Amino acid sequence: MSAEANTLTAKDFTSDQDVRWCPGCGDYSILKQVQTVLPEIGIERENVVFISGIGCSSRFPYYLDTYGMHGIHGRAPAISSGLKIANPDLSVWVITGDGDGLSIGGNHLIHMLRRNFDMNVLLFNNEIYGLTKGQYSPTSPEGKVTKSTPMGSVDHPFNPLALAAGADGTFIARSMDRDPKHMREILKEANLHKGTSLIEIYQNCNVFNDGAFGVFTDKKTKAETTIFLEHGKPCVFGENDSKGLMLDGANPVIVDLESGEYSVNDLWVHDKHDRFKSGVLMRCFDTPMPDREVLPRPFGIFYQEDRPCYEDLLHEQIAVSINRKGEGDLDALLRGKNTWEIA
Amino acid sequence: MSAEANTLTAKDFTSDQDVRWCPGCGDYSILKQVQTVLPEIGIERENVVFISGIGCSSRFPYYLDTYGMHGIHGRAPAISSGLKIANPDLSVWVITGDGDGLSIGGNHLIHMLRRNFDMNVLLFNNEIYGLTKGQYSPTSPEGKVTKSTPMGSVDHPFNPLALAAGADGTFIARSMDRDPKHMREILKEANLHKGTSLIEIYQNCNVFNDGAFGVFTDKKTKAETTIFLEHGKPCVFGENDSKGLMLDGANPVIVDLESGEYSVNDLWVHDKHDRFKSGVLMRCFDTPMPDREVLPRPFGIFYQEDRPCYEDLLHEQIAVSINRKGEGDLDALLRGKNTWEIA
Amino acid sequence: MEKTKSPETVRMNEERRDVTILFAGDSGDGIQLTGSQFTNTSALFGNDISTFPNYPAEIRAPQGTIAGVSGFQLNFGSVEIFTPGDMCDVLVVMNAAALKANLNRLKIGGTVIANTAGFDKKNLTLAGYIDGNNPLENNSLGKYRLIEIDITKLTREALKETPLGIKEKDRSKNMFVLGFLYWMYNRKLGPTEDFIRDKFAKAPELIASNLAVLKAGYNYGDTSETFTTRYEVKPAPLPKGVYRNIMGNQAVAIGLIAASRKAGLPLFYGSYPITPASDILHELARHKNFDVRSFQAEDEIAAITSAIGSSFAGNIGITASSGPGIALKGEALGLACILELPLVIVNVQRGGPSTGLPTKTEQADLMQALYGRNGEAPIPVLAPASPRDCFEMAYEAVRIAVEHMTPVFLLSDGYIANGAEPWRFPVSADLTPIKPPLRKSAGGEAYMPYARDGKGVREWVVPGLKGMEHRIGGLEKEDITGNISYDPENHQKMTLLRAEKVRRIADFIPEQALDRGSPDAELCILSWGSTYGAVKTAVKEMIEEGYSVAHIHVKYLNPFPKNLGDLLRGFRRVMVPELNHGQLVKIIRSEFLIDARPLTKIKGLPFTASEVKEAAVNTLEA
Amino acid sequence: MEKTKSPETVRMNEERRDVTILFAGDSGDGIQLTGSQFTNTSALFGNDISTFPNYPAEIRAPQGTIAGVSGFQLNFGSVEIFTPGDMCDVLVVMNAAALKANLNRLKIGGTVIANTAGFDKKNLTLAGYIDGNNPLENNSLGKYRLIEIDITKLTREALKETPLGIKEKDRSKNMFVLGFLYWMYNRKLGPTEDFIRDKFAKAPELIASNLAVLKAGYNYGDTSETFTTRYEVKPAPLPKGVYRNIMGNQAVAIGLIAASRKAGLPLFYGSYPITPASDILHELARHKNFDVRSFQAEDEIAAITSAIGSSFAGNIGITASSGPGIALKGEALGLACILELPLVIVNVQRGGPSTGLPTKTEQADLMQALYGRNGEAPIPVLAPASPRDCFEMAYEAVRIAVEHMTPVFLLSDGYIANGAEPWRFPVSADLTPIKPPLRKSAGGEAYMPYARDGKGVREWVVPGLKGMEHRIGGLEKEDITGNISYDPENHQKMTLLRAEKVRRIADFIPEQALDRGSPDAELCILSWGSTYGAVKTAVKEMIEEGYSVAHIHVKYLNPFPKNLGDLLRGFRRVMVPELNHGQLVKIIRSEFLIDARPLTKIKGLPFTASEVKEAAVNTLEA
Ligand SMILES: Cc1ncc(C[n+]2csc(CCOP(=O)(O)OP(=O)(O)O)c2C)c(N)n1
Ligand SMILES: Cc1ncc(C[n+]2csc(CCOP(=O)(O)OP(=O)(O)O)c2C)c(N)n1
Ligand code: SF4
Ligand code: SF4
Ligand SMILES: [Mg+2]
Ligand SMILES: [Mg+2]
Repeated sequence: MSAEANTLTAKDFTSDQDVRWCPGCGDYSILKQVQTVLPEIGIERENVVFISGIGCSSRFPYYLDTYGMHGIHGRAPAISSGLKIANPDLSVWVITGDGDGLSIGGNHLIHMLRRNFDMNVLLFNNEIYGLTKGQYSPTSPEGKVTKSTPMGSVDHPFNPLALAAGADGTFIARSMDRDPKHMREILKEANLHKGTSLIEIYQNCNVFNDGAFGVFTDKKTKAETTIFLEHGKPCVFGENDSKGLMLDGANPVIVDLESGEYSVNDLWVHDKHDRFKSGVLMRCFDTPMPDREVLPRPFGIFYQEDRPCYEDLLHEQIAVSINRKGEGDLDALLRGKNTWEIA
Repeated sequence: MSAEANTLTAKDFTSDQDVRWCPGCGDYSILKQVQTVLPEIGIERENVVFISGIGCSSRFPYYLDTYGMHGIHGRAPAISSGLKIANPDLSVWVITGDGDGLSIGGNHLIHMLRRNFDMNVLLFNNEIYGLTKGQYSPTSPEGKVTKSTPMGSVDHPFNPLALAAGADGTFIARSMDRDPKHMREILKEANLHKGTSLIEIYQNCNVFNDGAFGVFTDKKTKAETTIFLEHGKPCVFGENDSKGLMLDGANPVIVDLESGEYSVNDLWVHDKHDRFKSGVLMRCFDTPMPDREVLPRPFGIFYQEDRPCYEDLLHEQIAVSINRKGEGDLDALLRGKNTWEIA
Repeated sequence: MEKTKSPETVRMNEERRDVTILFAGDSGDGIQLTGSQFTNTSALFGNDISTFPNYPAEIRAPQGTIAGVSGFQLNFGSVEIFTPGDMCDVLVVMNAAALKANLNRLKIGGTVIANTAGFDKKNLTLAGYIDGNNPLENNSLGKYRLIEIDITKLTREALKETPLGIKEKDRSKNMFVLGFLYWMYNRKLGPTEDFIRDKFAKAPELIASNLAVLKAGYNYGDTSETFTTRYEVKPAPLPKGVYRNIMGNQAVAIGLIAASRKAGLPLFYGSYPITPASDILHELARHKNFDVRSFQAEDEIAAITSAIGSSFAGNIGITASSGPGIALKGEALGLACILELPLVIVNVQRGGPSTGLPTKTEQADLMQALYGRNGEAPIPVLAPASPRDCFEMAYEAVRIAVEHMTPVFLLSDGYIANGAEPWRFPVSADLTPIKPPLRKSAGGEAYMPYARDGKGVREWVVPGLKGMEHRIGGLEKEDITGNISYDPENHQKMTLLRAEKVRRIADFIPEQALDRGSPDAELCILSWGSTYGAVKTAVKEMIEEGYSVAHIHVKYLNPFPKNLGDLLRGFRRVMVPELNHGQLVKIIRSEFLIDARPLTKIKGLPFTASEVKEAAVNTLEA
Repeated sequence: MEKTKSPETVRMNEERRDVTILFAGDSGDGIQLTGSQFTNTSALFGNDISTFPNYPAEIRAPQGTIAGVSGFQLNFGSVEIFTPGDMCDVLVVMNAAALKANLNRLKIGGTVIANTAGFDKKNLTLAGYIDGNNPLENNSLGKYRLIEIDITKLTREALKETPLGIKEKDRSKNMFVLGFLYWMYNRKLGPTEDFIRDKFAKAPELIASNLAVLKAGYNYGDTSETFTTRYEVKPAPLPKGVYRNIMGNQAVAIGLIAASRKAGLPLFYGSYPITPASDILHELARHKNFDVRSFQAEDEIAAITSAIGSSFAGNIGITASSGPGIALKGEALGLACILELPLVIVNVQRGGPSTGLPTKTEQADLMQALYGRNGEAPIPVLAPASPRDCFEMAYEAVRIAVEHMTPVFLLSDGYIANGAEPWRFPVSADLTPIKPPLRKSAGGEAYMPYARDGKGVREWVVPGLKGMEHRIGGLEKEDITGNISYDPENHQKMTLLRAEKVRRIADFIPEQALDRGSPDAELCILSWGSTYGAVKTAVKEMIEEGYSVAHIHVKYLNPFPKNLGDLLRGFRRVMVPELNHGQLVKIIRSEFLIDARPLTKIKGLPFTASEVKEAAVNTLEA
């Protein structure tokens, strides 16, 4: 961390381009948090690269005064993989949407996760195709009526975190546009994680899918419908932390902490290194309905694991190879093993 | 099931084309089992369609006297999706390899799984690219030396079943080329399952990756290194069923049934409808090494769930639409809502 | 108080042959709706019409800025209309940015109708009028007739009795403009009133408010003493018949459905959203009762390959996209080509390369359609000339795909996709029959998947037919049997057979007609696709002015109509206007060894008739 | 006992100018290895050489069948050699299928060397000799000299003392053939002996056995009294210098590495395996000590986009594939084009369309290279003429990509990729310098990403450089600043600037030379890519025979060398031989309005010189 980087502010990370999202779009908040966090992290601007695909969210790189590329639809993870191999010292941030990252780009995303490049992926999930004006996406709930599904979608949606876990992602988290503080914390943790950090961010598209996450983000309902995970801490939630989660076998159950029957000490303690328990949390995915109680939707870091990064292993092989064979000798390569002379 | 179909034999499902795999290739056994199972299932030949991508394995459809298409690399799931929508009555079998289905075709595979078309997917996993003569694949173990990785692969491989579970697959199973009986059983179960049935089949490529699964398939080691799952049955394995699995929290542990300390009644009973426990089994994925004992590799049906199929929901919407609006009236469509006459 | 400048231009009840109006405002101002309402009403009245919507790339670009300006241009007349008009007679601007962005499209002497509320300090600054220099006030519009109305204020006043909030009230200010223009052009409010009632069926308070504002706009014209002139644009002498208004993408969708019905094949539509093609998906998804199976795939590759799968199973597989998405389909196009299955690929072209100018029009994907895949993989290419022609060419695309067992490209573009014109729609019974070479029952000789009929077309057997089981694939196949074959002679034979099959389609399409002019004119203007209207207008005018010029418009780009070469050789010069850097012209030169010259425009905008005319006159007078 | 038929053809120590041998056998017979050993030994001896391996599509096609036959043809001589030879002098067949598949390639009077063990009943049946009719015995080979050897038996005998199993013994029977041919052509065993020692370093028993069999084959010739004739093919009068043998794909890999070193840029290679391009990946992956970063991506789209990402970060991004994989890269090519980043795309062409003939050669992807993407996205296209030329053109591709900030296509094909020839390799110091327009340090004026130098090339600034932060993307960009711009005039300007930049590359490539013949000959044969050798041979012979013919070989296909049009206009006729249905010929006709005529072959095989000659003679005598 350079001394100078320390003194930068969010403004230094703001480019001169007009931000062109719809007024009220959740993207603004994400941009703000990223611009706030970057100077705190202390990486020099010139060493930061934002790579995106196509979508409303993918305009993101234009608004940051760092290096950036607005790529093509779905390919940001692949572009970034090449970039990271080319220069492992860069701090690489991938910006993608639920269509960009999970529909057309799903394959690159899962391959990036298994290879575990040291990058941060911000998946803006608004459960809709914003830029193309409102078709359903792979995260839209079943039955969703959109321009392309006038009778409701018949696609069973992805659970993006479960998918990432299935692809052996090493850092899997969720946050939301409406909770700036939480988002900033998660962004910082993601940056610290060595490996591919995937953050799904619930983002409101107020034009084509307004209120998709209202039940989780609205002050009125948030306490009851969400649970904020902290590593090593018991799983409490609810108004005044009045509720908690316990595990009955592999089934999470809600317990009331006010009745006196259970105390915080009885609760499930979140362990982000436990693959199976974090998997159970990822599957807490039912949508709250007025008529039935469901498990709260978890936010925070579900899972984290240390595993070598692709670019490091690759550069290690290069180093070993140079060590063994010496720096490549171009003339020896041109000459090959068998030559003859014509005099 | 037609009376005639009943009387068909494997030979009736054999096409007139010479089979062109390398002598000794594991693909032969899979072909044999499929040709044996098809007449038992009792679907008429004309209602069976095999769709494949590109790879050694993808030559499969040519050898069956059913309808078939040898598609392009990685796209069999997408071709099949269209086909199944076009005619939901067909029995559709997707043939793919670890490169075809998990590398270039990974995205189509996961989207097919979430949409849950009623199809059977046979993923021939030989942990190598056969047809292109021996590059590593997304399932090759780390460190694998191949033509494209002379210093060993630095890719962390996919766990195909965990990936399928992450994509909300509704039927997830594993079998092997060297256990014909088991394969036939699983094929039949897959056929019975209404939804996308994914069967990973360990298949030996004796030319480019000989013995990749030897430790699981060889008579000498098989009993100790594998466990065959049966729904509702305790998890026993080992020579003379001398061992079993128990669950310690989410951790499977091996217990000895001969010492007298544990009996079959203490064992973990496999429940293919339990998402979390089946997930634990999918993660039993360590490679046996001479120097350390690891959990046995499970075979059988890991997980099964009933969920509506895409094609049924789509055709239901068509039916509802016809019901509501009547069969489309072409002249009404041409005319639209606002017309005027010029006389 | 509103005032009318240059009162000397004010006259009463004037008659006009044709009028071009450009509605412009913020993307939130309801410009597209206003434009299409005026279009419908004029169409119903009997005018000929052509329209050109032009909206910004962002969903909601920053309010008040130039980037956020949305436009809708329409040309309507008592004469035949072929384009949305080069320059406007009337420019309606809802704010300062709209004026700034579009003033250069207004004819000298034309009318500006300005919403003065959109010219406050903030709006002026956002639009880049420095120091708040208000163009409405500094005489910079001296060459035009200026009508200033505080539309915002008048709209709010019209609604002051309603319980609506300010924001909701302001949302109907486009109805005020519409009402005012209806008054100005002597139009009835009826059709728009019906539309309002239908659209807001679930919100009666909005019906009331919109109707009120619409009337307020009309009455404002009627009662305000300053507006003494109304214009009359009589119905056009269009051929007798029943008409409707139609947009290009809608016409494609309807054409596809009609063809699928006439062919007796369910329509499978595999696609992935992309501007400006998505509306075809939206339209098709609404017609499930025509047994339309629309499948929003995970990407363009899945879109086309699922369509191929559906064709294998006996549907007519269709896929559509725009340039970048079409690029992704190249590999699968080769598969469809070698399988010899029917498939229609619609490309609604937009500005490229890469993501380019997603909301702008271009014709730069012709070469991609002809050659954008590996190996020798010939695919027929058709291009509609106008919004209504999209119906006919979509229908033709299905007909050729099915009857000749081949993928077929349909090259539309953003301009005709979103443009509209009156359409004398056909009766279904009159549509050309489509006869799929579909084997309906088994029996007879063994099925040879790649045996061919006299046209070079193979028979289509669909899974489910007993005794006809067969396998097809992307490897080269033996003639007749379709078995894999690596035989050198066979490969050459099959390559030539596939080429010949496509070439022979020329026997089943109309011969090329001369659109206008004499077959031995000095100059032939050869157009394709959406440039039709501009070229037609230019040639019409030039012939009237005595120039020796002719117009040929090609809708079948591969194979060409058989007589095209002979026709072209009759002219001394050939000019090919295209919205690209010269693509068809390359083919024409190569194919016919004619020194055809390009006229190119790569601005994301259609040609104006005068651009074409100017270039043609220059050529003739050079 | 082995016997030699037609003993009248047997003479002693004959000298030959050039000889073509075709080794053929089952794909498990080690044919490719035998061929390449003979090639290396002959090259080391000083012959000029050209080779053509031809293997089946299956990894191991069914043993003994025609489909399973693998072939390796080589032409070596004391004269300059340009092709692997049209017809063979010697045909070595390890089994009946190999004879059946290749007899038509043997000259009348040529020699068949047959392994009699491969002509047992089973083999005869598998090869389709009906009723076990043995061609070695029924006098059907009367027109040829037949040498029958029971190679299998003799190999086993040579190894009878070793502990190896039968299977392992049989595996070295190719060494017997090789030894025998070394005797026949007076070659030393040394190079192959070294090779054996190296290859089996870890299995000493295999070194011993292979050496033993090799010698046994040699001695068999020497001692067997029937073989009294040996041939001599003297070294060729090649230019002085040090030579090595090189294959096309290997030359591409080495060329790329050399260029990356000379440009001072790490080489990033993003690719996905595909025949016949994979060997480039295999070769590059071996050279990590040259700072080569090879990345086997999940698919071709990831391969090219990762390469684009690496170029953004200052590597030279390279990607390679064959037709179907290239088709998938179209969209990303547009991105590279509009970003104006360096990138090299290698297409090792194979038979199409679709999966086509994966192991066969073709030149049918030229149009795809020129036009296979959306919008106006011009990309330079180069094509090597021969295996060794792959080095030069790969180097050129990097040079142009880097110095002109553009993606560049390199069109190789299966024929030159796997063919080999002697190469007088350069010294690294003599290689053309490559100067990337790379900003190394910040400071000075603000960085304008799309400002251009005199060549129309923008400056390359790479992340990590302080104060030069900038964003690039696939939307149209404003001239100079690179900011997003939807301005119509700007789009036209940028489109033209990008086209102009590519056009101006013509100033930085060599002018087109005449390969042979007079500039006003009656007929010019215009070739590109791998047809070079066949055309060169044909033209040489024709000129020697007095025909008025000339040869131009184009290696720069976009832009063309500046003088190409003028050169071509000097001939009365132009013929363009291509392994496709006529692609370059279309461009030539369109560009220069010359009535160039195609000569096409679409059989998955290269032209023979006589095919070209025959067509040329027919044209001249027509
Ligand atoms: C190859 C290609 N296909 C389709 C498109 C059109 N397209 C642009 S963005 C987008 C989806 C946007 O959805 P998402 O990724 O969720 O981003 P959002 O706009 O919601 O932020 C689509 C389909 C494209 N640009 N390129
Ligand atoms: C678009 C495209 N890219 C690459 C290839 C080359 N290719 C053919 S099969 C294959 C991989 C085969 O591996 P796998 O799917 O595991 O099948 P296997 O041969 O092992 O059965 C590849 C890379 C191709 N045919 N098409
Ligand atoms: S369309 Fe939705 S996601 Fe896109 S900018 Fe507008 S509000 Fe945001
Ligand atoms: S290469 Fe391997 S997978 Fe392919 S046919 Fe041969 S043994 Fe089977
Ligand atoms: Mg979205
Ligand atoms: Mg494999």
